[in-house]
Amino acid sequence: MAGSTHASLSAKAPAAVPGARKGRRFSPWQEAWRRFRRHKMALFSAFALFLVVFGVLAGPFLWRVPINEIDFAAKLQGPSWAHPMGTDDLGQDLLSRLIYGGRISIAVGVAAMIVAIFVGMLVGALAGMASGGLDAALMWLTDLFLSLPQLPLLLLVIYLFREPVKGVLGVEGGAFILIVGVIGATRWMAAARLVRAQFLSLREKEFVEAARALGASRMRQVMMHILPNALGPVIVVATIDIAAAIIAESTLSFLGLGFPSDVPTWGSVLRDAKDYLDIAPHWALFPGGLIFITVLAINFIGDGLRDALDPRRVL
Amino acid sequence: MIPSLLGISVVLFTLLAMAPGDPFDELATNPAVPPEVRAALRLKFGLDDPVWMRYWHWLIALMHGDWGFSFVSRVDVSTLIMQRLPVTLVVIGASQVLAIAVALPVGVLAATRPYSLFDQIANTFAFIGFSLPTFFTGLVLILIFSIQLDWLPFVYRADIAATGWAFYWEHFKQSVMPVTVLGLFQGAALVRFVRSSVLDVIRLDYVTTARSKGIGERKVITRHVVRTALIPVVTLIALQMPIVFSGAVVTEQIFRVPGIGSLLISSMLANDTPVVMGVTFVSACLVVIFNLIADILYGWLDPRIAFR
Amino acid sequence: MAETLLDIRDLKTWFKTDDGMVRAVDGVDLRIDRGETVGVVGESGCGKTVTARSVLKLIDMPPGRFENGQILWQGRDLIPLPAEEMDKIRAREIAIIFQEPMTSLNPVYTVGDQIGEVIRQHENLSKKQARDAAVEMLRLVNIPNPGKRVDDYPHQFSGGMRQRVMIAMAMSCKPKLLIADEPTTALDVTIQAQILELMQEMKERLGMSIMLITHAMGVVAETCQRVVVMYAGKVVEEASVEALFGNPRHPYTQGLIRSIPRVDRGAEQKQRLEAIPGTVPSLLQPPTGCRFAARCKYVMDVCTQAMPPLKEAAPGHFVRCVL
Amino acid sequence: MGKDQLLSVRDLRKHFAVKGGLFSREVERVHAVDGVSFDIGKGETLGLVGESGCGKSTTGRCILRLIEPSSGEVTFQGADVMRMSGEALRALRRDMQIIFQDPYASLNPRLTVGAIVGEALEIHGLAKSRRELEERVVQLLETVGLQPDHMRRFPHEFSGGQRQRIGIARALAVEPKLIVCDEPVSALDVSIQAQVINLLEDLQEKFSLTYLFIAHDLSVVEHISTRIAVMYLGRVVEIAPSRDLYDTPLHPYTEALLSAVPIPDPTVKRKRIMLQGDVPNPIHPPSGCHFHTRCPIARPDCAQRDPVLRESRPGHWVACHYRG
Repeated sequence: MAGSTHASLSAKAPAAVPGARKGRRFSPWQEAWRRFRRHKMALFSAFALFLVVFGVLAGPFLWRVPINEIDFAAKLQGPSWAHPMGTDDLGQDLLSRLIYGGRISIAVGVAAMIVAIFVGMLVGALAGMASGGLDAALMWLTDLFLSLPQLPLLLLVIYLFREPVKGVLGVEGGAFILIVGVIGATRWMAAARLVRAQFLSLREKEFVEAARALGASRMRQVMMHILPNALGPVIVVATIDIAAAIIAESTLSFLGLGFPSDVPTWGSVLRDAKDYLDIAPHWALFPGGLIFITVLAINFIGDGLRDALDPRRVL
Repeated sequence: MIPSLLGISVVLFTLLAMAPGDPFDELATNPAVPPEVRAALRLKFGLDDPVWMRYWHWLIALMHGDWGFSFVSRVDVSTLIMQRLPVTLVVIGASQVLAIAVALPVGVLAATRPYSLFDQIANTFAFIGFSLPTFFTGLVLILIFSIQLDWLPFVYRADIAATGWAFYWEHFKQSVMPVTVLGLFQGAALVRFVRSSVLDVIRLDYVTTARSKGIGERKVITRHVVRTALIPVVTLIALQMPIVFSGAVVTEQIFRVPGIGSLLISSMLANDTPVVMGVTFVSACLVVIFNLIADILYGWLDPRIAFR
Repeated sequence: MAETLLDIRDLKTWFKTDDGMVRAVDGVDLRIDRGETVGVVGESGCGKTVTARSVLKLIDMPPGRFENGQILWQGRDLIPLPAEEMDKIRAREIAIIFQEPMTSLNPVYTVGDQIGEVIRQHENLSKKQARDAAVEMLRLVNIPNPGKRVDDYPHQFSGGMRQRVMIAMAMSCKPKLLIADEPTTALDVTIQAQILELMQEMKERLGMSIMLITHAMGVVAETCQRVVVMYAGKVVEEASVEALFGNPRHPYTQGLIRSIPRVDRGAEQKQRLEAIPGTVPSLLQPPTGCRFAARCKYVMDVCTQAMPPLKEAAPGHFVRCVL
Repeated sequence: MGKDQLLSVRDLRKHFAVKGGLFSREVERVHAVDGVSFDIGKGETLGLVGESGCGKSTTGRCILRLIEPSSGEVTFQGADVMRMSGEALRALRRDMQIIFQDPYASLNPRLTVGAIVGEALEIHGLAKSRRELEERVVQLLETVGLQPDHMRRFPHEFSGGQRQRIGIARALAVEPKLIVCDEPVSALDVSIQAQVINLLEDLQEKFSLTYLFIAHDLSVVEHISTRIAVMYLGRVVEIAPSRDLYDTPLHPYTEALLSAVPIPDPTVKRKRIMLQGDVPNPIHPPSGCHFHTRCPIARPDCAQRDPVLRESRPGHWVACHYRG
């Protein structure tokens, strides 16, 4: 975490005189990488996250035990060479189930983030460029969504729409689309507010005014001058959104309202395990630990990116 | 506040109206309900009216506290919710108090000594705290304190057969884990926010002015830094209320706390639509009320607001 | 000779940054006598503000630190002084006002509260008495209707009025020295004139000294008796105001005076401005020789080899130049 | 003003709505520019001075249509600027340019200096090839005293003075006739100020530019301008050739402003006219002459009658009932 407030602290110190780093040239992105590298936890987390993602992607090719091979003889076993993460009450291999579940969790996290950021940027950019009525209406909508209790609403939507969507898109695909859509739809507000605030401040900046004075079209102003400068904080929010979406998906699965019960996700494995805490704690600790490590790593990376891209904001 | 509540009601009603099937499916599949009664019900609830009429009637009913009838428990939804609500409010309230009690001093202390060992430890724990999903923390606490150590009960019981001090002691014991799980999760996020808010304020010119007055560092921090730094913190606490409710649903489910969160889950699993709608609406109302309280607090903390 | 109030000797205030040590103040000597107004001039980043804040130890440490030197206040060194002792000096002996009147007052307290806070800290007064004293101070700095305005919040005042409030606050314990850190830079020229006049009036009434930090040569010429010119963390010239403007000896001072357009010169005297080429050197790795060498038109080999000492070129006129 | 006139502004007004309350209704109006008229001749520099909030920057931006004025006429080379749209407005952008105050906010931090200076060439299709564009950018950089290899660098690698040069190069790229200089040296250190002022003077001579030079610093404006217009609370109170304005200021506000400018020479002693109070709020400007609340020579009827700008001496215009 060292580094999370460097910018704010040195602000009081006299600004280093330009030309101090003569000879070394940095583009803004190189500068960002230089700052990111200083955040040791973020760097370490990036490595940890890489391991987890690589594990769930390559896992099925390396660990070929089927996820639903029932073996009552080996039920509720702790970690061993045959089952590195032990087995569940049906004797199914937890490692392969968690590899499979990790794919789903991370895919949901990334997909839901994309939905949320896409909607958020769209709403935010529209509100930020249009002033007056449209802006006020969009912001009212954003505030409305912000005051909705997310989980009850998530649960409500899934409760109401699970069956019909399943009919159209199939069991697993339907659940995936529904969960991603719903998580995305309840998480776009932060991005929208952020993008709007960025747009509002950037469009008054003198360099945008200069572009206008040069005759740049509105599209060019947005694409060349406003958007690239608004992107840094959005990337930070996007990263942290992945973590939040993974938690949201796991929560749904844990409550039994996510993916169908025969699909192992990290949350649903944990749900199955919670009644066996006393005799098979490993069953709960492995999925829980994986969620924790993944989310923690993403949050640390987000913090590192914040230092790198958005030095002034801290939360 | 009124527009937000109306907006929420529109969202909920839209969801309900878009949902396939009919809220009376449950009655329809119940052979005990004769067709003519069902038709009478349809007429009574105006299910054949245009959408906006149905919304209007639904809204009027909602405002009169007529939230329908639970198919499962066979009682009014409002009665059911009122039974469960106090427990939830106590758990949420206690966990918020815990979160603030932990986050304020830790955040302020960390910000006044940036990069010190304390700051780094506090920061690491804050990250761990809000990266741990509540359902996992809950299970781990049960594993340690109920199963391994056997100190605390892991099932919350509403009917404690004890009186006097013992009654309160039992209540305290069974509340410890749910409140801790929820409070620490909130507190972790809050620590980071308090820290950054204090760091923002501590750099401002008027803090230097305060130092130049010779009033001592303690007074500078408490009078001039914390007071202003609290203003955005109040907003954040209000904005986080929806997340707190989400956390409460999970926590209640894990520890089997008989609050509205577990009511929501059990009604969903039992397809008890009126209760589901009622609970969702109540939690939305609570969030709006908390936002209103935050706005009032904000105006009180920041004299600049009153003159806008 | 008048009694010396403040005597700064070879002060070095450095800041640790990600890129290395910034030598913001790098060996400054400065003296202020009772009753005089000393101007400290220089461009942004020359260390004048850091010097001013060092006197009251208002530098955040870390990242800043006193690398060397003494700050003698009436003979007592302030640098090793514990915080509680320092607090007795602040406001009561040495007060300070800042550049930005808009941000120097706490927005959540009334101006009466903020003035009263200083008074109550240093004098044993009740809340009521402190409030009355605050009203009196506001009246002293010519704020209309002080009895009513004492309960107003800073955002209800204009920039010039806020600077008056700051002055009222600084004056409330009748300090011996007022450090004014660019007190009029953020203000309009007509308001600047009002504030400078008010400071002059306060000075005469309380018999205090003023250390005026500014980048505006005009302000110095009109208000100060003695001037210290700083460049890149060092004092380059020190003289009475008449000597400095009449016979500037350091090439930097000369350039500074000649680069300002003069509104009082007629068309016949109007000429091209004499710009100083180049930019200020980095304070991360300052050049070994004279810090102005790279921009100086009289530069010689010796200039780049060693830092010239501050020597007395004429009685009371010190200059850091080999010429 | 004769046939050499380049720009003429007549009764320009800009009111900003202050929004508040439910559904952000307009609750109040800021009269930022409240009826401004002046002319600029070819090749001259008109200085526009006044204290903060007097509307001088808004006036500059309204002329460029960076801010849409509420009413008034702006004529540039005989064409009505207010009615321009589409292609005509684009063409106007080649003739009128602007230089900004803040050298840190006026350059896009994500673009290289080459891209910043070359943007205008790209927008207006002024370079046929990548090579030609680069050559032109190099030429522009050299014109403002920068090195060709600076074009691959990013703004954060430059000092304030150098950034201001980049901003000037960007404005010069379209070969404009008029440049609005909005406080171009206020944010710079004194020694750097002189560099930029000298550069602006050189460029004016080299490219026969016309400047509208907006600043609050009277000495700078007096130095660079041929004529000066003094603004107070959204109105022009006096226009005169710059020496004339200094030697014989007519409006009491100009007089006070001039006497408040500190002179960097301790031997010069002057009588200072001290204005009382602060500039009134432009939401509720005083009736009649806006200056009457602070004017040392105000009489009762100043609060009733609006003074008009009239020519008191050849070329010297003043808006005061009792002076000139």
